[in-house]
Amino acid sequence: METPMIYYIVLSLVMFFAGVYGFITRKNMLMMLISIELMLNAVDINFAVFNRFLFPGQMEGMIFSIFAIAIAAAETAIAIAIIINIYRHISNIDADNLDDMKY
Amino acid sequence: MNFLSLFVLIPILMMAGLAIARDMKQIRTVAVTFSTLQLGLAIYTAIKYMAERAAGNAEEMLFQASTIWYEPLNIHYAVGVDGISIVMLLLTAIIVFAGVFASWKIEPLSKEFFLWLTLLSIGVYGFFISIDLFTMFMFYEVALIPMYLLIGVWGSGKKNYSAMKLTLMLMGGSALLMLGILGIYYHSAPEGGALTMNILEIAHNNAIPHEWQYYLFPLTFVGFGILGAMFPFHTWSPDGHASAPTAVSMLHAGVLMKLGGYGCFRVAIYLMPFAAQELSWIFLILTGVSVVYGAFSACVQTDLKYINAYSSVSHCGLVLFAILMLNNTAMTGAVMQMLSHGLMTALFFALIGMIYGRTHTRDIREMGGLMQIMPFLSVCYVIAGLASLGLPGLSGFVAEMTIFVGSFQHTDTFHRVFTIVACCSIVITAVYILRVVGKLLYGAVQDEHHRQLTDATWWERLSAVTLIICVAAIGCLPGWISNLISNSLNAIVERLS
Amino acid sequence: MDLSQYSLIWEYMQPELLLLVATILLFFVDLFASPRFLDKWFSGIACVLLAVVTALSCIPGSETNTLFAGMFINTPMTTAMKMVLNIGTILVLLQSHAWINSEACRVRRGEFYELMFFTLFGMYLMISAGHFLIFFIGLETASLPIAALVAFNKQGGKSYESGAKYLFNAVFSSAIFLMGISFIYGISGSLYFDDIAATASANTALFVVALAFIITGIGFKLSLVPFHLWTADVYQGGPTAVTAYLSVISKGAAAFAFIWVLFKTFSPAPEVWQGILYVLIILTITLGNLFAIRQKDLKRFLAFSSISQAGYIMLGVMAYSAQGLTALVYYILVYIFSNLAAFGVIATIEHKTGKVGMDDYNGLYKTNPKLSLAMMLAMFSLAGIPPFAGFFSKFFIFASAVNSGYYVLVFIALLNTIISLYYYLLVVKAMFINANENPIETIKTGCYGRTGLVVCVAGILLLGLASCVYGYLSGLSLTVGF
Amino acid sequence: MEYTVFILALPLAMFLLLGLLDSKLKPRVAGILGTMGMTVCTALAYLTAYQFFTQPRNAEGVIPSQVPFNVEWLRFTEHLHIDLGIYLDPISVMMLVVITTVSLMVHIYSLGYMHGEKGFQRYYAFLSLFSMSMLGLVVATNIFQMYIFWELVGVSSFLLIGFYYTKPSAVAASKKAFIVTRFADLGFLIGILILSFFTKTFDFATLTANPTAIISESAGATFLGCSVASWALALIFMGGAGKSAMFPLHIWLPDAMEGPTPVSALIHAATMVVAGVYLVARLFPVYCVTPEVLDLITTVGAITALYAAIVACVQTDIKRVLAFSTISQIAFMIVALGVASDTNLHTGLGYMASMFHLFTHAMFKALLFLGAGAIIHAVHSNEMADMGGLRKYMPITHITFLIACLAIAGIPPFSGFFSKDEILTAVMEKSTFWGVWMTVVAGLTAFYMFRLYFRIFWWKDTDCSHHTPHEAPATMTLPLIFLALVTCVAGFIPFGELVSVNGEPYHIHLNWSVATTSIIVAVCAILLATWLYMKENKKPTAMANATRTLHTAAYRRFYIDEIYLFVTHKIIFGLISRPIAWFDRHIIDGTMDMFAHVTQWVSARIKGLQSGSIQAYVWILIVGTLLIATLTICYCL
Amino acid sequence: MELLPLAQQAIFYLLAIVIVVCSILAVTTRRILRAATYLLFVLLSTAGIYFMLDYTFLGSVQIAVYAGGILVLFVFSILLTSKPGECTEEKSIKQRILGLVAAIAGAAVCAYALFTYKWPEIETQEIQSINDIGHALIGMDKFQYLLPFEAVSVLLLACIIGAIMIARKR
Repeated sequence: METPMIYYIVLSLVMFFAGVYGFITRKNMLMMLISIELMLNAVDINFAVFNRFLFPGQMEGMIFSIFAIAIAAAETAIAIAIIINIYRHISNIDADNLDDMKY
Repeated sequence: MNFLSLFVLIPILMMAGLAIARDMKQIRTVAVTFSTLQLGLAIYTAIKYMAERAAGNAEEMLFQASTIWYEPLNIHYAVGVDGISIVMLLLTAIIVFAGVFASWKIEPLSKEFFLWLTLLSIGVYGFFISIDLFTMFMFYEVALIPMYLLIGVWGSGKKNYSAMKLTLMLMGGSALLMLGILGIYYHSAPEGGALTMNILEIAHNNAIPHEWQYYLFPLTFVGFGILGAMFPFHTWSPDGHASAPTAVSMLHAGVLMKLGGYGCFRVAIYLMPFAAQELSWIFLILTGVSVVYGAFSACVQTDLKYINAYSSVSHCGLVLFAILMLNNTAMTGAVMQMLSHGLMTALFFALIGMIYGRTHTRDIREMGGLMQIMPFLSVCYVIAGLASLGLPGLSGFVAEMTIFVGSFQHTDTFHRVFTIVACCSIVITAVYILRVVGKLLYGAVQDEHHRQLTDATWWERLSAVTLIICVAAIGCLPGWISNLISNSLNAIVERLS
Repeated sequence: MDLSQYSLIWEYMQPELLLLVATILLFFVDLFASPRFLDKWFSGIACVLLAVVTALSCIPGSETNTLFAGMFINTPMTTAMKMVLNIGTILVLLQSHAWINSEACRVRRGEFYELMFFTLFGMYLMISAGHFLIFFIGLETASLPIAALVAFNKQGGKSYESGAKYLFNAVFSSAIFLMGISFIYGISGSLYFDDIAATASANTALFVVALAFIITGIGFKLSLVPFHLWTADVYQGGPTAVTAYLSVISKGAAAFAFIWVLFKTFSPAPEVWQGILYVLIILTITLGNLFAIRQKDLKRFLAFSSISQAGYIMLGVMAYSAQGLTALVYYILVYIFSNLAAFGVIATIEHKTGKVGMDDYNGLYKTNPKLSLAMMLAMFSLAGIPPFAGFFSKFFIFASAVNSGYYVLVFIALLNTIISLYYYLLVVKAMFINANENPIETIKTGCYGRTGLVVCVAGILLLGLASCVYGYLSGLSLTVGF
Repeated sequence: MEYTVFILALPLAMFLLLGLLDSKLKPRVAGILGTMGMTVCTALAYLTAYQFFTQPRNAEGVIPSQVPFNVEWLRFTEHLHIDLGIYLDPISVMMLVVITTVSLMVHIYSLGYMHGEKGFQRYYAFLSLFSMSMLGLVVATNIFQMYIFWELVGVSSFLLIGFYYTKPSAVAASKKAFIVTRFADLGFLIGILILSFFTKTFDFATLTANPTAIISESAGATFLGCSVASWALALIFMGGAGKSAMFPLHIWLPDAMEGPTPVSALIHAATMVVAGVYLVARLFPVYCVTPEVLDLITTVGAITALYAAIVACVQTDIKRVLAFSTISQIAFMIVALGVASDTNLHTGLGYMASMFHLFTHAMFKALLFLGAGAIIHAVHSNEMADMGGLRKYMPITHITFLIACLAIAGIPPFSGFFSKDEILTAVMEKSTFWGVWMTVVAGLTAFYMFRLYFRIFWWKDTDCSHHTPHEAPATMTLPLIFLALVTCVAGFIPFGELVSVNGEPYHIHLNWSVATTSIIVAVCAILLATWLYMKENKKPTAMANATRTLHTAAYRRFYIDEIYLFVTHKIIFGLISRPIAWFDRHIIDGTMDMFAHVTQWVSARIKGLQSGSIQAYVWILIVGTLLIATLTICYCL
Repeated sequence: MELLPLAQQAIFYLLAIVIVVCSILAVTTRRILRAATYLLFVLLSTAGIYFMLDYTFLGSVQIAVYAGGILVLFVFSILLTSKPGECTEEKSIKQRILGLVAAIAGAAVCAYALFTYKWPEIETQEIQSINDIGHALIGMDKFQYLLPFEAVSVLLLACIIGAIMIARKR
């Protein structure tokens, strides 16, 4: 393993915060969802990398990643259901249109 | 079950009775019956107390009883009385009694009115019989909150604003108080000892470190002081009293404000004598200012209730002022002043309510010559006024004189100067009282419509006469009450020296 | 793998398993019973099932048990907390009866109850977790289906908007939470709470960042400021029953889980998270109050009120003591009763008239004295006025914080109680004082709703005066070592 | 002599009876009841006086004082307690006699004078209250008891002045009287506090027995350059000055004439207003240890005497004239006390003189007022302009009034001559300056009294076309006659035998040089008055015009009232009360409201946080998290 | 997979570039379908990383669940909710800058924390077989995950019910 661990971590950080950026700046809710996937994916990398580089004796991190993927799938399912629900109501999925309730 | 608990139990039964009462007649019957019962109980307690004392019972508090309530925090439901509580209980019972008659015709929602009023009295009674900080504080707050609705629903004028202001400011006081009480609790015992909320035990342990007293004393004193209308936290009082319905003003100014004075000394001074001595000067300045300031403010008010409210600020300021003098005589005077002010201010508010009920104005500029129209009420008003300005033979005089003589026993210039400043209030009081008497009762009838008005009805007379009799009785025979109080103060004063 | 392990699982995980069984039973009832039978009895069955679960499994024992090598922890206190949550859920179910059986919602009734039970299951896991994976799964189980519940109303209203707001906030904060966990994993190499506490080195930036991320994840559920912004919108738009559920059950579970995680996992660095919480509490209470005073919609109003209440709850966490834990659970219990009483009234009135504005409540006392009284008691209890339970819970939670030396913090919290009293009184004022030409007509509450309200009112009146509850909880919390 | 208690109890009972029953009682019954009560009371007082003065003297030749009744009323500290009791010594017994006599006369007189007035019962109730208070004041065993009754007489005075409560001027006068005296009482109270603190007692007997206690106890304590003892006594004197209407606290007394005339006779001429004199006399041994205070008393008295006399010369309201004359005469007594420098019989002559003058003055001044009352009753006016030539219509009044005028002018053999002579002698012995000063005042007295007399009874013949003045009924003339008789004979009472500074008998002997001078001065003044006012003429007007400034100033009482008005309205109300009230409403209350407004304002300003946008929420969430992390890293690591 | 260190490095850099570029493109492109495509690249590259780390099972799951399941779901819903070729509007520049600031600040804080942390040096390498994974997933001992396995099934069930309830028309 010549590539130092920190490289992987930086990679995941970039991915995570790209997701954060996307989440904050995309109007389309599906694109926000895509950003979320990026963030979750970045976390998975973290787990796997820590596990591999620091604690190779067990596989806590890797297993966690697997579960995280499963949970991400569940989240996505619900999210898409809700997005479709919104689409039914207002015929678009623009996050900016969801500000009827405020202050 | 200690019989003191009846003070709480009877009002609870009264509430139950009111809840099932169906018409005005039944409501009145219940109210009168139970308030008479309370009065009887208060008198019984006083007599029993004096008999016990006469029999040589030298305990600090009599009729003590204590039941564990919240074991993890060592909170008890603990009751007990000394002379001061006895006096306060009597005062409460009298004013509740008079208040019931003063609100004979309350409209609308009379049942609710009496229910809230009773809840308020539960709080007051409970406060005076408690010797556990927690229950004391709980009853204290119980007494505060019904005010909001009583003023808000049955009040007049800008009642919403006043009710809210009053409630919030008093709650501000109780916020300080809660912190103070918690602080006291967590320093109530020496290292390793069992923490306690019992006032007597805390006093006995005497374990609150001096540096803590510096924080806790102001917290508790100001906390209670707000209710005692201490400058500059008195502004709830004029608005609140002006908007409140008659019986509520009576009870609030007559009894509730006394909770402040009582608490100041039962909690702040009794438990933290060191800080009391070190810091009393700050509060002496505030209360001294209060006394004169309230009186001056009263001089130019035009609303009867405002005048009386500012007068209360002045008089209650005197209570706190005297408490801070930290000697037996002045504190005796303070308690007497509480009693006296309670009675006469209740009388004032009752009369103002009655006059307002007839003329529908409280502006003294719009009234005049009422002596010709309603002589009974006017004479009562004059008597109340005279009591207020400290006429010998009425209760105000004995209280004020005891305070002044007591305060003057200090040998340093600071205390003396402030005593003299406080003395000045008797002149200013005369000014505003006579101003009202002159404008309102004397002189020519201002508004011809007023000529059709009638004098007091029997229930109003009963209410006023009850109070006048008490005011006069204390004024003429102050010895027993003064002894009752000053004997109970010995323990506190000893702690101070 | 020997079978004794399985019997232990049955023994120690009874609440979870029974709850799952109940859910499945409910599922089958929903599937096979006739619609008319369901209209009449379904809510009842659900309540009874939950009550049975509570009675059979949620009575706290006296010992602490762990399963799965520490992944699942069952202490008397957690069992007690589950009981508290069950009681709250039963109350919510009672209050939702009228609404869920209405024409518009009837078709999705089964799902409503099942999702409710599933989220409850998730909370159980959160509470009993001994491992971050379980905790995380619990957290997600407790929040994802709620998003569906929030978006439950399909006809009109803002339910869909609330659902989206809740969900997106939830997934975002759970991503951050996961990031935090991954850092923790990097630091200690294990996600078992005990291991983390044993191996984590507290004074590193990474640990602090991880802690901050984890606090964000849970703080979102608790709606601590600045993670609270979804709260008002979601409460306002969601069905009232779900809002009630969110505001008390979900929040209560999260609070308990929070204290558990902090006490167990981050015990090496109490001063760090106490410092963070110190600021968060002040912000939460103050901002919650500041926003609450200007609300006109009662559900939104209660949202902000619940935010500031969350701040008070956190004082128990700050205390970091058995007393704090007791006070916290007690506070949650009282809070459940008080807040549900308020929501019960709101739900009843909203269901019958569709009105939730504070101005609509003007003069309510004239027409609906009992509802107004219940609402007033709830407001007083929330404001901490004796002799109602809220006073006691506030006092105890302040006491616990003061005991740990947080005088200034308690002082600030106390000052905030004045503001909170102001807005609670506004509701009381609307009902009792304000005049109204055409107040809400007299409403006849259904049997379920009335039962729910009566229980809540009884709780408000008795929980404080009956000291045994607090004493009992106090006894349980002493079994937790600190 | 336990029965003395009834001297107090009886009027109190009458007050309660009449006050509570009020209009349920027929006016006539009420009047008779009250008068009977007072009669019994008077009888008891005379009996007391008789028994007291006839009891054997002790070894020093002093009539021993007695305390027939004393109960503890209120205990303050170990030493300080208010007792209620009866203390009989020569001056208190003398006062008992004076008060009951005048009071009885007034009671009887009022039966006629107040006949048919609304509130007749109330009037008698108040009279009883006043009598009780005044009697209580003089028999007080301790200074605090005195203070108690001091206040009570103040309030009775207030009630009686304001008897015609529908009349705005009466209301204003009653207020003024009460407040001014109340202000003086503040000094009294503080004086009591200081005195009692150092001497550890309120008791007169103890105080006077050891008058130097205050000096020894307060040794070295000074305030603004004067010793504490001086301050205490000066402040107590302030109380006395207020009640006795000494300059500059005299302003209430002329206005107090708004009350019914008999009340003026009783309270504002004979009894209450001399309370100040009595107070100083009571504490005289103590005053003797602070000569500077006695000097102050002398000065105040002398200034007042002259001031009042000058003002009296130009007033046109007959009751006002009498009021200023009262002030001036009381000032005589005060001066007399001031010049008495110790308790030696001779150097302390002023003490006796003062008491003597008090006694005689009470009689003839009551007589004057009652006479004036009869006149007012007859002409329904207070103004001199409405009078003149009344001697024909009201012979009895005329004669009695003349007797009184002669007495006050100091013409022998009327009582005033003897007492005034003693005073002038005492003053002369102390200081020639004050002696001459007081002699001039005595001359002025004679002048204005006869001005009054002539303007009422001579001057012109009244136009009687619409209304003929007629003599008052018997109920009113009887008291006049009685008092006139007393005035005639009182001077021959061996007063010095009974009352003197140290209790030893003192034989009054006229100092002929002083007496002659004063008689000459008085006669000259009377002649001048006769010349000016005997017949209607233009001389007075011409004189007034010649001294316009002085005349106007004197007529306006040297603008003292205006100064007071300025101080009270402009300064107290305008510069203190109103600003305070404003400050309270706007600053203090404003601050409290500001908390609420600030909260609301902040709340409105931060509403943008809750923008409704998911992404904004999330942004705040992540930034919040990062801030938490950053700050924690900065502060905790 | 036994690769030469150099080749391994090269592959890492390749994957890293793909991930970074595609991540950024995925969150900046205005066409949603493209975003989904970029996401697919990111996910696949991530799977590649897992393979590199010898987590073949994880890599497979990644491809199967993410690339196979979730992404398809995405594409369906994209097709359902937007017209082909439609560009989404950009947020205002201010909001984008704020977002960027938050992201960069976050990255900076995390990077600071990660870089200052003293990571332990560990040389030993153990490769878990698929068997171990299987055991771990149904075991009850330490570092075995039966309970989460069961719990997550409940979660999935709940989410399915919820999703269906929300998504269906009635």
